[in-house]
Amino acid sequence: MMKIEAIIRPSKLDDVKAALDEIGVAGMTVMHVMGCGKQRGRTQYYRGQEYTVNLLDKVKIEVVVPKDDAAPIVEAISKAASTGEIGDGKIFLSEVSGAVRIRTGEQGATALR
Amino acid sequence: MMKIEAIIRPSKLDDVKAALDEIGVAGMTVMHVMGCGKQRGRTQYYRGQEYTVNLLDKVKIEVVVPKDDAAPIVEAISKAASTGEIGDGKIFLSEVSGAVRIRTGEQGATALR
Amino acid sequence: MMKIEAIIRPSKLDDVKAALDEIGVAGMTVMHVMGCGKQRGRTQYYRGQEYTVNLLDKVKIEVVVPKDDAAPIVEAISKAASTGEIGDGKIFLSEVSGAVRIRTGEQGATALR
Amino acid sequence: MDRQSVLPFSRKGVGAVAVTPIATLVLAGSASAQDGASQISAGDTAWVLASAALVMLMTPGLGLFYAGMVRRKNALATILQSFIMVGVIGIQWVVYGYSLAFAPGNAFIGGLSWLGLRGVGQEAGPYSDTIPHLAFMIYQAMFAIITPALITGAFAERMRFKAFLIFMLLWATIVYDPVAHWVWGKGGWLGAMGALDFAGGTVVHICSGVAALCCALMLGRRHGYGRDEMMPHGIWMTVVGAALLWFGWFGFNAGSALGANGLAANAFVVTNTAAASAALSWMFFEWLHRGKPTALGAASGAVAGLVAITPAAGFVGPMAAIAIGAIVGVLCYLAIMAKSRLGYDDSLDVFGVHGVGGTWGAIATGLFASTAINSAGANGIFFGNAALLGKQVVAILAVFAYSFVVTAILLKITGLISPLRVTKDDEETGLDLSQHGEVAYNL
Amino acid sequence: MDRQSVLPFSRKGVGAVAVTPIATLVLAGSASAQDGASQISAGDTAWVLASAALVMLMTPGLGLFYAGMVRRKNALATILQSFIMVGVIGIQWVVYGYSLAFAPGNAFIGGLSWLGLRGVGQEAGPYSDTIPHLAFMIYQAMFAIITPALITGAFAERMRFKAFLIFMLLWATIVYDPVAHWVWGKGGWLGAMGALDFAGGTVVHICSGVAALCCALMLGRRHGYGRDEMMPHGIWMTVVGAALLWFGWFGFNAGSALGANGLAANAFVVTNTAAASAALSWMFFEWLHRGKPTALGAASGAVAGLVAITPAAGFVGPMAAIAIGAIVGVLCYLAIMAKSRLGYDDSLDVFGVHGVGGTWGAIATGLFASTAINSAGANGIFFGNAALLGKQVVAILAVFAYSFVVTAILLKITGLISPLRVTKDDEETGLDLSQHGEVAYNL
Amino acid sequence: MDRQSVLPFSRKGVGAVAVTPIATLVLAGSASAQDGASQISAGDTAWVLASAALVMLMTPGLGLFYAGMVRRKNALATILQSFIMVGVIGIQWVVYGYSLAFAPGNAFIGGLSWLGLRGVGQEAGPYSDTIPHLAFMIYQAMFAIITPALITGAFAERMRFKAFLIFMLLWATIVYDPVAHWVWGKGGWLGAMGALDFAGGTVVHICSGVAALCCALMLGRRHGYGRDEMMPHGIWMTVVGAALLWFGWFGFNAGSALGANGLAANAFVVTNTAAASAALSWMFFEWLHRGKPTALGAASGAVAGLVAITPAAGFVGPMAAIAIGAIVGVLCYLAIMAKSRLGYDDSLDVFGVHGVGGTWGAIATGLFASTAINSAGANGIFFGNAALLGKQVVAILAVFAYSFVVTAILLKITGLISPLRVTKDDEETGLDLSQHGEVAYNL
Ligand SMILES: Nc1ncnc2c1ncn2[C@@H]1O[C@H](COP(=O)(O)OP(=O)(O)O)[C@@H](O)[C@H]1O
Ligand SMILES: Nc1ncnc2c1ncn2[C@@H]1O[C@H](COP(=O)(O)OP(=O)(O)O)[C@@H](O)[C@H]1O
Ligand SMILES: Nc1ncnc2c1ncn2[C@@H]1O[C@H](COP(=O)(O)OP(=O)(O)O)[C@@H](O)[C@H]1O
Repeated sequence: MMKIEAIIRPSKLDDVKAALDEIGVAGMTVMHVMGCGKQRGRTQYYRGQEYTVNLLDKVKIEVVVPKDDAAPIVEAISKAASTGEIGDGKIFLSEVSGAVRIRTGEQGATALR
Repeated sequence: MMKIEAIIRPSKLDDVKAALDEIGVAGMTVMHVMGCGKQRGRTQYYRGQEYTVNLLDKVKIEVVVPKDDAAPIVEAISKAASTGEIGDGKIFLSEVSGAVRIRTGEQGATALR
Repeated sequence: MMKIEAIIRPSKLDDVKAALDEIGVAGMTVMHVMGCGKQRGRTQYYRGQEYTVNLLDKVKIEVVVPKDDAAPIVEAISKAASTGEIGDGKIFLSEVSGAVRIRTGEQGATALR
Repeated sequence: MDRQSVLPFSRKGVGAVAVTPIATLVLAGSASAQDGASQISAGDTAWVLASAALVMLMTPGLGLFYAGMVRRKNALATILQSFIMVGVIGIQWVVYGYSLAFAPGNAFIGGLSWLGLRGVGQEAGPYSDTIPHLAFMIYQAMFAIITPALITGAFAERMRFKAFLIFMLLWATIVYDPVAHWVWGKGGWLGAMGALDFAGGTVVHICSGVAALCCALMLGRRHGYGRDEMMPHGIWMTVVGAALLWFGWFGFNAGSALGANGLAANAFVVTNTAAASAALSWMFFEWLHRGKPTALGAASGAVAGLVAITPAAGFVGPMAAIAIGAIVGVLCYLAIMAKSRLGYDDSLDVFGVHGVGGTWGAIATGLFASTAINSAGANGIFFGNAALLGKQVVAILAVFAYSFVVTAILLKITGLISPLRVTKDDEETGLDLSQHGEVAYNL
Repeated sequence: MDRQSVLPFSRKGVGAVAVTPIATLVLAGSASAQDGASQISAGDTAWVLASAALVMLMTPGLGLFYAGMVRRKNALATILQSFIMVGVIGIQWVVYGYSLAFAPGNAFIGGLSWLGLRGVGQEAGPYSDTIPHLAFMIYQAMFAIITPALITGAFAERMRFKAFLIFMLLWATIVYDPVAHWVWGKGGWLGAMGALDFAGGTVVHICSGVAALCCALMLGRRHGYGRDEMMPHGIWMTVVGAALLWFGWFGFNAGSALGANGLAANAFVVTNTAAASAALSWMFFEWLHRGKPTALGAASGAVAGLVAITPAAGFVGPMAAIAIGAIVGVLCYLAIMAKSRLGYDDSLDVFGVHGVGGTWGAIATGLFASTAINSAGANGIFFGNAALLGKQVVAILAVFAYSFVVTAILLKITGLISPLRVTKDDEETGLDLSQHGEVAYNL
Repeated sequence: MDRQSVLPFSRKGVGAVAVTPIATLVLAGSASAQDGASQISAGDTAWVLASAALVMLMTPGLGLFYAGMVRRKNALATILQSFIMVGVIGIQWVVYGYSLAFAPGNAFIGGLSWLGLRGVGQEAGPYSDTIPHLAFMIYQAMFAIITPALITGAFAERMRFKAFLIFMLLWATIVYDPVAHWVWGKGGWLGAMGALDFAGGTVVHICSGVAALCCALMLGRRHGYGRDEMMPHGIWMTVVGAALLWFGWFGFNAGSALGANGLAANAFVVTNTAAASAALSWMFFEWLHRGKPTALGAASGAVAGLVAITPAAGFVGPMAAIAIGAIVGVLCYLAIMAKSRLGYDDSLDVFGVHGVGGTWGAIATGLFASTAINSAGANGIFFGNAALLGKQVVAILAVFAYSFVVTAILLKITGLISPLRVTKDDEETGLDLSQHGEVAYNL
């Protein structure tokens, strides 16, 4: 199994979810994160003091899927999350060696269905 | 070493922590996440508009443990987090190749003790 | 590629970011987490009831880097995040098998640059 | 004619009103005397209207005070339980509640002669010569509104909204309205007996506090009570709520003088003093007991002080207020400590603060009252008159008994119409989503 | 001389003022009569000043009400759009707005004789014999402030701050000031015709509601409207905002009696009653329609009720208020349902609540008004006088047409100076960061 | 006798009070004249009581204003530091503070004759003929409460709670009470000299602003100051706090007329005008300087405007208020810019806003004051009288010197009893957890 971690713009979450839905990925876990990278932060001002906050609001999506499903899913996320502007984000892939569905105790890829 | 990631119901956090405590797992990292899967979201209403929010509040627990300890821990979490209803969550296992305790610089499994 | 996950004190975030900057790590993803471990929680009081909350505010930093860069980065984080007191946190290392830059579609280590 | 030509509105004879059928209905509450307005004091009216506005603000203020103490998933439902009381009792009161409580009746209940505010008009009424009867009515409405809202803290985080609405309407009608009549209505037996309650120690606080205890016992504990950590989700909000309560309480107590005069000033001063004193005494006592002075303690203490001074505000002086406040801060803290021993789940300590604080306030009135403050009042024990304390105790016991028993009955009746509690699953999800399909925060 | 020796300040003849050039300027607004102060009523003045403070609080209260309904990234910008109106119009009004609206003029606009408050002093003015002219002026200022602030809900989350400021200044000057004159100014044509608007149903609510509709249509929808979930980021805040609005509205309506008297008490009572009634009717109607009673519904209903009773508050009784409130709760709910069909993006439903609610209130005044409540008013249809309703309809139509057309023109003009909307990117980032370089929360 | 029979309470001869020993104690503050109540004006009393309530609300409002600017981990502690002042000084004032400040004494301090409010009763006192002495006392109490609360912004996020309490009690007693006497007490030397301070520019703002500077210097900077980003955790809260301050400030300034009259109306108007003007000037100046108009700037500007108009409110007209506000917005902004150069850590800019703003206000009074506004005042330079400005400068210098030096001494003394600052570890953890064992948010 593979874990796909996608860090995307918050405004793209709805689009990415819709894209995943379309290709039949029903389960995922989402969290608010802050990212820094090439994208420049917005400057903030507090009583005339400047702060350039380069931690920007991002959303991270984690999906664990059978190994073979990973490629099209990465594709789909990539397409849905892209604006072409700096700051679109990254997708990371890593191996997952086990999965359990707590409710049923099912293990492995069946736990993901 | 293995990393155990468990996505559970927020209301089960206290139970899971107690269960982990009991089998001697002292360290863990916890975060608020939102999950979507088979569990249906609650419908929300704003001035008569319906929104079915299918991102539900969940809690993710991450524990890194020596490889051999993983199985009983998964077991314990699984038991403590289960209600038998859809939405109980998932546990994922993956390999961790290194660990450092920042305070002491200890490395590997000793960093976890 | 390696993923470096560092769980640190919130008050050390600025220092760690500065340290990473210095050694040329530009991209990272940061999130608020709660940690429990050896560090004792502060007791809280609500109308005379005592609660010892052992989930403490921590910050988790995730950086994905080419394998060879990992060691000095771990070093740098470790140094910047350390106070010598219990609760400094942990750094975990794991393998990442793929990376995509959403904006450009670049893959692998080039996606990280 | 525009507004300007209306003002200063000269009250000429009204002339023949064309009475269509609906007119009879909508004019209820307005018709009577246009004359006699001359004795209305603009100053007194200004103060009572301002006070009514202040007391109105207390109910949403209470909503914040309570909402800060519940878990995030119930925050909105908790505010709403207070907010909606302004709606429900706001209507109940003008339709029949005011009549039941204040219209001419017998010793136990008012009459129906003021149904729909018939005869309650812009001229002065029987309860004050210097303010419009409508002003007195709406000022009293705000008391009728906050009293049931106070109870909501007892069953926070678990009551079904439908059952809540039914119960509150019944309770306001069958508990509050009669008890208000006993104490403040013309001919009410407790008032006639000589029990003193300046601004609602028995009527508002004991009455709601005891009902809260009954609710806590009958609804049972929240799931996970004693096991899960049920920590307040936003104490800052509780402190702000306490501040709004304090602010509004000047209207509650000083407005009860029904005029802008020396007595109002006295009530204002002792209100502030008792709140200050109790905020400190609770905070310091907790500091001694637990080693930390808390903001929640200071806020809770302030409210306890405000509760305790309520019945006494028009009868005692500022030094007595310090004593009353200092004692109530410790008393309520101890009462809440005792609760956790006894094991019932009065979630936000309504009995511990309003029941206990109100009782102490009523007793303290019997101790510290002085005719030097209010010649139309009475002396307490410290001024050589033991009789008053006896009357105060009778009033306390009567309200305890009546409120507890009738609340229990009304809960039973409500339970026949709708389950009182939400399902366990809904409770775990939180009332915001399960009862209202909303959340307080989308951060 | 210190403050104490000043008080009670005896008004001796002022004597020769050394008139340096700057003195002429800074004394504008103060110079005139020192005598004649004797007829000022302290009670009436106390009430009007208190009311002015209450109405001032409504504008930041509105800011909270609105901010709770937007997404987190626009929360601060939304509050600021209300808050800054107190600044912008606070100055505009004393410099020339008050003069345009209330100084002697013709049927359509006031004059320039009170520019810079020249001649508006501590003595009574032409609009009231019992309060200082300055008190009347500042009370009216608060109405002039909140009216444009109401509009901001229509273009929430997308208007450029610079364009917003320009537009608002134009709008206050060219829409609000004349319309206020029509209805309330001496000689204003709607007032002279006999249309009744006690506290601003047409002037404040219809006028702003219609302008809001125009803004929503001309600025277009938010990006992602209909596709993204644009959920309120903090309904608790909206409820608190509604509570502050309710509280302040006592000043808005009961203060419009310009005195502390029976009429003020009546306005106070019907204000509370209509708000209560509409909070319930909206909530129950949504409960029927969607299966859940919501806090947002109760809060929205309360505001709708307050809007509807505004024009009627000094002319109708409490039972009429129940009807007015009950109807407006349903009407506004339906209007908002219709909006989602029609597809324009009046983000926070300013037209649905203030336009529709204000229109209903103006009509209801033509139905329920009675000279038994206010002998200087008029009877409505239910009291046998059909003529009033006709006048009300004329007033409604006039304000609809004028506000819509002129708002459109002013938006066009503003658009020539600055783009009305922020860029798409800035909209996605949120106004807080893009317009103001700040965020509401750093949690 | 119940409340109803009490009202309208007829003041018959009080008769023999049975004087038990405790009676002597608790009656302090009530005993004296029951007669002479006839000259009390209900209208004036209504306004002063309402104003006292408004000023009370300012202190928790200030708590919100400040709390929004600190980091989340200190939010609750920051609110509490304001809130608890209502408790601490609320008691200090009635026990001895009022006597020290206002009882008959010498040029520098009042006497002890009103200890425990002995002789301060429901009848009029020496400071006003038309309101109860108790009303004047409690109105002044609210000023005594907010003044030390203002200082808390200087040492936010680092002072030990115990040391804070000790210091504040000392400061109120040894700095505030005498300075209030100098300016407002009968015979106070600054008042006698003819320095004008209508509502507390020197007494409240300069006095607290200078003390704040001293605290910032003596406590030293927060750990990480200049290195860590110490961003406000909730600017929305700061804006709401500013709105509550603005609202309450109507009581602060217009209430200082001690009656509901033309002077009160003037003070009300200039208060609103100066706040509006300064909100705009700060915002526009920051917009020019940094390229963004901020909500924090508008809110800070409003407060600066309110500060500056405070001493002048009863002596200047609305056009002067525009100037005073416009200038103070820029002045304070520049002062804060300078601070970051100078490197001391006045965390929430108390000196920059209250010290600088109050000083400008006192000077501006010497420029713009006119006897045409207040015949019992004096003319400023623009009206041909240079003498006033000299007196204002003397008052400013005296309060600067006294407050700075004595604050320094009191901090030293406090430091002997308890360390002034929390430990570095506790500071990093945050005051909420380390000092109070609580957190503001459990989201
Ligand atoms: N090496 C990295 N490890 C982890 N997260 C990263 C890394 N580089 C970038 N990110 C995440 O991806 C986000 C987007 O990266 P950025 O460099 O700004 O734009 P882009 O991906 O378009 O080049 C960042 O905000 C951060 O959250
Ligand atoms: N493929 C997946 N990858 C990552 N997280 C998942 C995945 N499937 C489910 N989850 C997480 O598990 C939670 C529970 O899943 P759900 O399907 O609702 O119930 P159950 O696990 O009982 O079948 C989801 O809310 C989501 O957070
Ligand atoms: N086994 C573990 N798995 C995941 N996270 C852990 C583990 N042990 C500790 N942590 C994280 O590291 C933080 C610090 O650990 P702690 O034991 O308190 O101090 P130290 O690392 O200095 O020994 C914890 O709060 C928790 O977030």
